[in-house]
Amino acid sequence: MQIFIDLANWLRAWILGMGISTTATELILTAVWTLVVILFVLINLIVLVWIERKSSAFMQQRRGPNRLGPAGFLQFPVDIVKVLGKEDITPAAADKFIYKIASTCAFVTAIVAIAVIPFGPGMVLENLNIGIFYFIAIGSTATLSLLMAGIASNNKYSFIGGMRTVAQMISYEIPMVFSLLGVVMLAGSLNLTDIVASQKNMWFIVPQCIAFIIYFISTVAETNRGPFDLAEGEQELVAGYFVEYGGIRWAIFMIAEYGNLVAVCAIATIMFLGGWNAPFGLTFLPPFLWFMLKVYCMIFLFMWVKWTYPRIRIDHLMHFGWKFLIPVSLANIVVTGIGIYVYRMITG
Amino acid sequence: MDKIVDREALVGELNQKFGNCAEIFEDNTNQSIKVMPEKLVDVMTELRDNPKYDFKVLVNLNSVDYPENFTVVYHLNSLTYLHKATVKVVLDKANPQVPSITSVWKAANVQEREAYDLMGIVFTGHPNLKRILLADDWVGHPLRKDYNLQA
Amino acid sequence: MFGRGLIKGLGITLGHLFEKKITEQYPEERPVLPARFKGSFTLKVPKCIACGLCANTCPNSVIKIESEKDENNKKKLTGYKMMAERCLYCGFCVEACPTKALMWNHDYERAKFSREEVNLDLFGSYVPSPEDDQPAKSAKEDEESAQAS
Amino acid sequence: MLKTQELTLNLGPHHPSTHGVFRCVLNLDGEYITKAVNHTGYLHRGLEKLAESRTYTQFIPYNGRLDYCSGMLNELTYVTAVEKLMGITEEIPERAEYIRVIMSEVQRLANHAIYFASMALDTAGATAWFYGFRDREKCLDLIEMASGQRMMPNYMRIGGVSDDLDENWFKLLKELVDYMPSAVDEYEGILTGNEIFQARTVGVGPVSKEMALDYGITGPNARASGIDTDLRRDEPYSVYDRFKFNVPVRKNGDSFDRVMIRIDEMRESIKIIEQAMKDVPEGPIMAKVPKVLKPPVGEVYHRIENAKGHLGFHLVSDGSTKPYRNHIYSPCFVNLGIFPEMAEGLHLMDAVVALASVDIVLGEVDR
Repeated sequence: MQIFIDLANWLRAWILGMGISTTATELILTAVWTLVVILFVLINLIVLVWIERKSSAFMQQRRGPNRLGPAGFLQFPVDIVKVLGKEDITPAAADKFIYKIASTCAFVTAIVAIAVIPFGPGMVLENLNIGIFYFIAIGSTATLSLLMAGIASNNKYSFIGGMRTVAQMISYEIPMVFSLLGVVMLAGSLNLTDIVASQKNMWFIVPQCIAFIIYFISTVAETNRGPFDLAEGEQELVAGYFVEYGGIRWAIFMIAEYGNLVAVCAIATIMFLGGWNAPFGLTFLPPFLWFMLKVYCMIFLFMWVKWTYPRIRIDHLMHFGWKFLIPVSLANIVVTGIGIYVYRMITG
Repeated sequence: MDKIVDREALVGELNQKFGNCAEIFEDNTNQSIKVMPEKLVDVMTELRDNPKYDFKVLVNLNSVDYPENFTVVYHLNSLTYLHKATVKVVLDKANPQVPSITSVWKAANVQEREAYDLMGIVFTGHPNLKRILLADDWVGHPLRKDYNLQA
Repeated sequence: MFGRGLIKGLGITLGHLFEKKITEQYPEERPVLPARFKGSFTLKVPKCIACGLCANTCPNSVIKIESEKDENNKKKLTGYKMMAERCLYCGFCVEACPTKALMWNHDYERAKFSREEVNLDLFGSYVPSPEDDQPAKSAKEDEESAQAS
Repeated sequence: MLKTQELTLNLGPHHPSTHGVFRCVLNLDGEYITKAVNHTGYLHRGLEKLAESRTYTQFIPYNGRLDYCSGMLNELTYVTAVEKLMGITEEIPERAEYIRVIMSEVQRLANHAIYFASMALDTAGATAWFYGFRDREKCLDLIEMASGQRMMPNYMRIGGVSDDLDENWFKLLKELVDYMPSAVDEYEGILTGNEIFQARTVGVGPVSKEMALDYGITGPNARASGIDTDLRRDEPYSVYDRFKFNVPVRKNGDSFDRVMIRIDEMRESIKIIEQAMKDVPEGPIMAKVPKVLKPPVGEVYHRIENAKGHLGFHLVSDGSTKPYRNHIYSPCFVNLGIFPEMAEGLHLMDAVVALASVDIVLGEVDR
């Protein structure tokens, strides 16, 4: 299904036909596509939140949202309308400027990471040569916005939450990057489209299954989801870094969290699950849908883990990250390197 | 029904050890002994540590505002012999003071604070004798019979 | 082996994912209440002999009874108010009632916007119904025994 | 050299994991607690003073407000205390005694289910929380059927119980008893068998045997520390001496043992109910007690094995219809006394777990 590509070509031809220069056309097109991607992420959120609520409810033998729309599908949009109507409270002792921009920063980093993700062949906003590198770099800045929120709130609970976030996210970034490195070595490229293309015959989850598990664990920690949601720490820190936030600012944090979730799941799909490649030659579904299906399977895995496990303790978390995940991911890189060398020797 | 410690022997031994400090207290439970407040800590330590009695547990600490006196009641229980004893300390109505037994059982800590809070009995030597249930600026001790109920 | 408990937990949650849900769709689905359920009170005014046992037995003095004596020197109920805001719902009043005039009903939706609205005026809100009009058979004996005690 | 400073954190009174309105002032060094100070009393309703102006019977419904997770057990404590004071313990009809035992064990199941649930929630296992509450609801349904209310049943009476139970009720009880073991297995599967949960609780907030005796810890918490005590076995009240059950005892006294003791106790409670429901005799459910209770002058201290520890009532009677003094020995209040020492040196996350594992209910702490 090349409908998106066709649509882009048609749009380009139409704008060019109006007598606008090629550069300007490309600019307009990029703006349009950016908007489309943002909209896509936001619409995705509706599905995502719905799945989260429904799956958690079903696991807990509840019904979940069921009032608005079919099977409660419209609960999230209505909730957003509700939080928009709430009073925007800024604590008197807060660092007002940082307090206000923190939630926006979190949102921006979550959205910007989507830019390099190819949703299908050619369906990418910016086909960067260093796509995966860009994703990692953007992902790291998410830490900052959470720290900003934690410290600017001027609340002891959010302060502790902010500090925890930094410790946790910095520690888990390293195994995450290392686990992706194995795939990059196999594919021989940092470009996400190339990586997907090189998985035509075999998904990288097969040779890199350890890396996949490491990636999964460290991204759970990166996105602050259970059982690694120490930064929120519902039980001891009340809500962690966003304890003082309310109304739409709080909702933006939530949206950012889900946006991050989409981004890391998309990356997992691209790096390990063969991107838009159909498994076993089942090509009756268009590549785009295969891609989304895999992403949602990943997201369900995240949710399943979150709603089953209790929260891990912070010192265990750090020990696990530094003493287990990083050595294992390093070993994985070494083994991958040796494997590639041996493979080349055999195949000549 | 309840196993009760041999009171005569207990009182005799206590009196021998610490000088005239305990006597049998007659009530319907038949398990009470009355102890002089001055010797309370010694008696309690003895009751806890003497292997013959082995009262390892302070079961309950209560204070009662009788018309003629305040009585602090300590219920003791032994886990090995499963026998019981009640130690009563009778206090002056005007100046209810009794030595704290926090040094013997830490369980007494919160219960003595409660008795101080609600009944106004001063436990001398208590590490932190403050109100525990009522607000710090509360006036009076509500469980006393002369406490004015109407606000 | 480390991790067995983790996998077992995942299995349990996945098992419940496809199970029948146990929550009730409350406003549409009404709960099935047991017969002894303590919801609110009903007073069958004709049966009431204004003996005051319910008011006496109440731990929190919730019940206020007003009565007057008629020509036969028999007490007649003229008002029955319940300060339901401080009611414990212990049911001692219903147990004490000698003529079974005071009964529990299954009206559990008692949330109101202000304290005063919670209070019940059982005499004023009484709706006559035909079976109430026959006074209980042993009402007289009960009354006597009540007065004796 | 960086200058560091201790952080004072007010945990509560409205904090999600203080189980009510308990407040604890913590001094934090980083996230490790250097000092903890308890502040209680936010839910103080003066029940002991209230009791002095109520008759003996009128105080029964207030017991449900003490520890609102185990109303039946509180009522049983109170009515047995009054019966002991009046000397009518022997006169209670057999059937009433059996019903009392069944009721208190059903209530214990409900209480331990809610304990498990809140323990799960305090380690952020929200799903296990729902499973605990699901089973608690089943227990409470039975209590509601018998008494008309779920949490404040007002079912026990001085001299018996208020209402009789019919065949249908026992049929439902059988269903519950058949179902509960699988639910307890599920608890073990989802939470206590989970490695993350074990890592969170093993070795957290250990209470040694000596410390537990010193602090007067009772009930399941004492048994977790290795003190072999259970009033149901040691000083059998009601008809507990007729049933065979084990008293689970563990050694370490850490949070994990405190959870596991409850899980083991649930299995024992099921055993007791199974034995009791088999031979419930027919007969009256109330002893012949006068309408107006006037116990003789004197006093009594009676305690039973409540779900949280030994709940005791010290009743002083002056021969009138109202108690002269009604002192409630509350297990939660005394068990909570150990928290400052327990919390010292713990991580903030562990302190929450340790507090949850002690099983406090603020209604009973503050009375």
